[in-house]
Amino acid sequence: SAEKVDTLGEHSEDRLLIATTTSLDATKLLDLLEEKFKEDTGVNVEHVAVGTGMALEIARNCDADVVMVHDRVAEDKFIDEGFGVDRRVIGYNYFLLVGPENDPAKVSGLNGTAAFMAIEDAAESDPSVVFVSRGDASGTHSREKLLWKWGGYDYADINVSPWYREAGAGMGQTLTMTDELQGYTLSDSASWGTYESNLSLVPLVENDEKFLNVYAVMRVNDETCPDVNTDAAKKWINFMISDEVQDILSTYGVEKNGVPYFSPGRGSADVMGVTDEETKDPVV
Amino acid sequence: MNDLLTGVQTAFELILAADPEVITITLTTLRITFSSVLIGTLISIPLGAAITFREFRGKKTLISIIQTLYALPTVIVGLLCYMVLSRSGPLGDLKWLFTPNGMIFGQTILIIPIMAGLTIAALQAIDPIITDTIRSLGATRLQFLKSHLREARFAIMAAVIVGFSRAISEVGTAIMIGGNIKGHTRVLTTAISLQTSMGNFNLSLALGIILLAIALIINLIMGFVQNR
Amino acid sequence: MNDLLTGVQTAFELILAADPEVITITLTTLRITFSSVLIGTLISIPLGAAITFREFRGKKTLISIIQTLYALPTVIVGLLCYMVLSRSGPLGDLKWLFTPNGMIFGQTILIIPIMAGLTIAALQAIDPIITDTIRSLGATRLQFLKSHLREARFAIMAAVIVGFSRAISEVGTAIMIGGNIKGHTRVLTTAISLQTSMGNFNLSLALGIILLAIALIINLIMGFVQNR
Amino acid sequence: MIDIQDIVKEFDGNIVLTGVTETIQRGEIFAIIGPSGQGKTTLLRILGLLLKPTSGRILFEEKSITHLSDSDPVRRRFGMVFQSPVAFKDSVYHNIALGLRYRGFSKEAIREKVLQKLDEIGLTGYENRKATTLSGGEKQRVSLARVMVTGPDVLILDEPTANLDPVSTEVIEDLIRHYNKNLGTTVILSTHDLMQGQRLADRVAVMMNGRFIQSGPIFDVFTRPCSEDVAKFIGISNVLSGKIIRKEEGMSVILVDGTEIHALAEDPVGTQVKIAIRPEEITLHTGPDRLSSARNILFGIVEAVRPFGIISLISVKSGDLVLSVQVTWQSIKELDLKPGVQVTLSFKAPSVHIMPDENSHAC
Amino acid sequence: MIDIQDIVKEFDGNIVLTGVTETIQRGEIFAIIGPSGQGKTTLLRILGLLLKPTSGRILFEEKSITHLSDSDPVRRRFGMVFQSPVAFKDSVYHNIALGLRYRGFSKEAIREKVLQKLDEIGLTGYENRKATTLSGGEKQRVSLARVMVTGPDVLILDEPTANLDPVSTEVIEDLIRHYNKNLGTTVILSTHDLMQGQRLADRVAVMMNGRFIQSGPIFDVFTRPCSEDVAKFIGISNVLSGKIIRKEEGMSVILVDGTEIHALAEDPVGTQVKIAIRPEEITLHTGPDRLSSARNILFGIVEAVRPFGIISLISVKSGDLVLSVQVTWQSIKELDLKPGVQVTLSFKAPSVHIMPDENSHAC
Ligand SMILES: Nc1ncnc2c1ncn2[C@@H]1O[C@H](COP(=O)(O)OP(=O)(O)OP(=O)(O)O)[C@@H](O)[C@H]1O
Ligand SMILES: Nc1ncnc2c1ncn2[C@@H]1O[C@H](COP(=O)(O)OP(=O)(O)OP(=O)(O)O)[C@@H](O)[C@H]1O
Ligand SMILES: [Mg+2]
Ligand SMILES: [Mg+2]
Repeated sequence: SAEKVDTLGEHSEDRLLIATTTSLDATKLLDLLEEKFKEDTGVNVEHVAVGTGMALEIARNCDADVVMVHDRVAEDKFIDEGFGVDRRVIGYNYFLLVGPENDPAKVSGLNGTAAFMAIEDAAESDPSVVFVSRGDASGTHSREKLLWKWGGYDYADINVSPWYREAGAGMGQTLTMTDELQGYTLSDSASWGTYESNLSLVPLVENDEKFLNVYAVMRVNDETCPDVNTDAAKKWINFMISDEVQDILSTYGVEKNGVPYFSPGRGSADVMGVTDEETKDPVV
Repeated sequence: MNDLLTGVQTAFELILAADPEVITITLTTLRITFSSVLIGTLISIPLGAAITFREFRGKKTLISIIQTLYALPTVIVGLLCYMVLSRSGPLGDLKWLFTPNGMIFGQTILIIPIMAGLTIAALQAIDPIITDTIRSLGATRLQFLKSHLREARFAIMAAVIVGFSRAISEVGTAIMIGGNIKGHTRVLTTAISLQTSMGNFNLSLALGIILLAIALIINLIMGFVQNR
Repeated sequence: MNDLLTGVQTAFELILAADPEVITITLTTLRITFSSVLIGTLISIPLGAAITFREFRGKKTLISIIQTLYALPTVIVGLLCYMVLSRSGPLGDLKWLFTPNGMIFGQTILIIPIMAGLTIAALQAIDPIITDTIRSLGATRLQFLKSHLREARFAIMAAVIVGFSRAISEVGTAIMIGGNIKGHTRVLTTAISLQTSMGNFNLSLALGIILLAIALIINLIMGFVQNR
Repeated sequence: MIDIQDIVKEFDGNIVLTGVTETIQRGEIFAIIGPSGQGKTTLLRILGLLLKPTSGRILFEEKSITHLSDSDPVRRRFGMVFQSPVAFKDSVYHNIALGLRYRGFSKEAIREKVLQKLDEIGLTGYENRKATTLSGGEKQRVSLARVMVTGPDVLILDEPTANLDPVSTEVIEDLIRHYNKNLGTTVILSTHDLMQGQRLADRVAVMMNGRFIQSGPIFDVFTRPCSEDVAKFIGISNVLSGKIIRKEEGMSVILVDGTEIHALAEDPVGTQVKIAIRPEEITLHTGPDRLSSARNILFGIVEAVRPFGIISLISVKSGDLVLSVQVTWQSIKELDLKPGVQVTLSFKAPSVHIMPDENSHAC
Repeated sequence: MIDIQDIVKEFDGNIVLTGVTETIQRGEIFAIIGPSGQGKTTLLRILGLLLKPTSGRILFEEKSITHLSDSDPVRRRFGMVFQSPVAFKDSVYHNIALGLRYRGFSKEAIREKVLQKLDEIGLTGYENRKATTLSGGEKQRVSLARVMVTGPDVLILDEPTANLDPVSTEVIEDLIRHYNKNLGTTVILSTHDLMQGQRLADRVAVMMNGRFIQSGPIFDVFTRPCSEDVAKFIGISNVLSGKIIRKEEGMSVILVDGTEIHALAEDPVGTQVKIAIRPEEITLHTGPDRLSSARNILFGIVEAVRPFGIISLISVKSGDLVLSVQVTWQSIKELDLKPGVQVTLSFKAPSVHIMPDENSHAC
């Protein structure tokens, strides 16, 4: 893809910039899709992979055309503020709770909420039980907070507990730290897939409905940001929910990971708790 | 430790295989770094000279401020440049955000304080009698500057090396302004960060070794030029 | 641009409100930075002096290598130290990973090349006649060193300032080894990165301003000491 | 050509020049002598347009040059050689070529001039040597060549031969004279070598306490010092106090410590004066009294012999008077001079220099 | 005390010292003179243990000190003052105290010694001045004080008074003599001031072409130069070639350019020799022939008068011979000397210094 280096360093006219979270980027799925999209439409797509908060902030400053994240709460706020429009759901997977092989909190086999309660419970008495949090307001962190809430805890209390470590870092860094500390952490499955081989941690709770992780795409509102490449953005959204991409999703990662990184969104609206339109209606 | 060995091995493999992605990244790195060092030098040296050779109120304070800016975190520079280059910022019309030009802009700003500061130190270290001699030989302003730079060439070269090192090794500005876009604004350091965050430590190390190899070559060339 | 103003405002609010988290972060930063600068100085200055005043084969190459290491990306240092300090690494028994001690270790290694390199430059800039005078006055090895450091005190101080700046402003090593653990290993730069990634740009700037304020105070103190 | 008007220079509250006034003529060689730390270098640096005086003015060809901008072309008409040799970290060639490069000479012209200058200063073949490894004298010659090669109208030299042996000194002095005679270069120099001042200069000024305490043609200054300080500084070591007691054959007779001395003084009888006699102007004899045309003949006894190499200083006591006399070592051997030997001293009336009694009056 | 054995020093293939051998006695003052760039400083730096010779040895009290480690205590018995003054970026006090601090003296002891030394060098009250802003001569005195205050056994001085006026020079020379006499300090100095060499030194060596071409008691060297080069260097400017044609009254008669000159030469008749006569040893008269005991009386015509201040050099042509004669300005005025005037020259036979014809033989 060396030809993409523009010697003048300027944007070429038809260029679509996506602000996305690192977990999506880590699978290299976007690289593949960008090339396909270029072939189909001639539009150069580039993405910047940053934290969810920063991705949305970049979009708020009109510096991106499309946003792809996995944090429903933040997304809704973004849309309510009038920055995001045409949200579509592209696929999903599950967060997983990983921890040390000896599993001192005995969470293996429990459901999502119960597992978190078990960790809290064990940690009160067993100093070897540690939970490491992303602590970076990412989609993963958001979900973790929700899980504590669903378990009946006040996050403010959890947050100051001695066994609770706020890493304030990306998923990879957090996993590394959890491994070193032999603690528990919540991970997105894509990052886990890329990191797994370096770690002694094992997945303890998987595919739990409470761990559902939905990836969405939306474009930046051209009314607030008149300069955005709306045409290409719409094309990209439609491309993402197209059969072509949805088919790719259903197999992408099998080679490397054994299972696909994502399940396609099409036809799974009910699993994901979204409307059917959001998974398949092209934007106009 | 094993990672280190495989890192070295991977580095050699990548170099020998002329991995196209690595080549692109390396070329982008060189282009951006050289540009920012060049522009940085063209700004810092006259700036440093002006501060050194002029007397004005607050000179010492200004030098202290410049030295303070050595400690400017790269992310902060990145953030400030981001704000300036953002479409909603004052220079948004340039459309430099997430482009190599933007990165050159940011890195230039990043290295100016330390290059100017070290230039001031280099020029201040020149024996005043040399300055007197140059003045009394009737040098024009430009000749005055050239003769001083020549006399302090080792220290000036060192300032350039420090600027170059800072530019090539920093990641905060590059990622904030460049966005680490593959094939476009991905440079060695942002690639290293990415590989590290993906747990590919030996690939990170391999890229790190390539970066250091570049720095070593530049240093040896500079050393060679100095000794002539 | 607005962010900049609110950043400044936020910085003042944080400082005035004596926000406990900010205080903890700042104290951790100071503790780690000062420790690494102190240890770095104690290593770099004798090292730089030994290289300057001894004649040996490969001296020029060694200096080139030291200069090359200025370009060592902080993430790479972080990665290498991580490998060393990791449970499976050679110094795993120290249990320094994700602790301030580990960060001091990493930052010390990070700043040694540039501090040693600038020390060498500072000492080499001393007029040889000064060295001759010191030798012929019968200085012991330690007195020899002390007199040279005193004579080059401005440049040595500058080396320390550069080391300090590099330590306080770097983030790659801090995050790799420290892990940015809240209340434990979170320092200003890692907090800035975190806030940036969370999109809290004005909070980032506020922390950046606090960091620069610290650097300014240190610089003014050093400048004051220099002028005495 | 150069008018120095009441120049005062202060460094951090320390007044170094207290008010220097003098006019230097086009084409003259003007030497400044004076004890160490009295402001010679400071004045030369002001004349060389490198330092601004605290007050006072310098006029050059009737125009003030006290506050000249750094890029004023008048600068190029001045050349200054500093007290300590200056070597750029470069080849000797580059060191000498620098001023020519500034003036935009062609490569060939520079080459020719530099090589010729190297020859003149006796350093042919040194062009590729690193200037910083030169010996003290070599560096000083290179410093001189660097300035001379630009052919300035005004050449300012601060101790130009302090690091040079007598032979090299002669070469440099000849060069200076050559520039002065043939190119009309005005030369202002400071020197600690009084002989050099006398050899080279048309006029000399004595700097003491931050001003020119005396200035004039060299003959005047060296024969008629205006105060005891000047007299001592220029090596007239026999300075004595006395009073004119009468006039005789157009001469004054001065009573000094009980001895009558004849001198050519204009002052009226009764005036208190200081007199000075150079040790080398006193002739010393031994053995039987010898006839001499000298007006002053004293008898005395050798008190001490201070052998100073070829020339020795001998202290002779005559009555209450103690005089220093300069003799060669041959004389010491031939006359077998040692403490206790009886000797005759003679000196002519014109050898007795008269100075006012109080320093302040004349100087 | 110090044995210099065949010292050779090479810088990048450039041989600077070609083999210096000499023994310096405890308590003597040994002066090195010689043209610029001949290796004086290089030798002194080797003696000062700052430079290793390429070959050869230095023995100090019978022990080799050629390859001394930097921390050897013997170093502290040597003190060296460099040709260019050295000022640390510190107060004058600190500059002078440095060597004492190295030696661990108490604060009070240091204070006392430093203040005393400041007084001796005439810089009382300068202790808090920044040494780098001192005048050239002040810096040189501080450099001297810094070394002298440590009381070394061997004091090595490279042009110690090059930047000093005559009065300060005398102060420093007195100090050097004082150390030498009262503390038994061995002093090795280089100087461009031949008079200083003669005033201070017991023995002198002439360095030329990287070795001591002649050395010995000052009287010997200054009266019997071993070659024309040495003769010229020490200021004997009348160097002439001749041949001993006969012996007469125990003296040799030498034919020089058709003129017969009487001299005290031991060499046999027929020897080709060089002779040298100091300009100051020739007496000049005008008017009617005067009686003189001098063996050599020549008649001639003044060719040129070169006024060198108090002393002038006059060229006189006598037959084919041209001689330089030194006269005072008084004589010039009194005798009205100018080109064309007929004069008589006289000089004694012992004033004619005989040197072998070929440099290589004696030197
Ligand atoms: N920058 C300065 N700051 C303070 N004092 C100074 C400065 N420069 C010179 N002086 C002082 O001014 C006085 C005159 O110095 P200057 O160099 O003019 O003397 P000088 O007559 O040239 O002496 P020398 O014969 O020793 O060279 C000295 O006492 C010196 O210490
Ligand atoms: N480091 C060096 N590298 C090369 N040549 C040198 C070095 N040091 C001295 N020389 C040369 O060696 C010769 C002797 O130098 P040295 O300083 O001993 O002379 P000197 O007799 O002291 O002269 P001066 O009277 O001018 O001080 C000079 O020609 C000088 O250029
Ligand atoms: Mg001076
Ligand atoms: Mg010398």
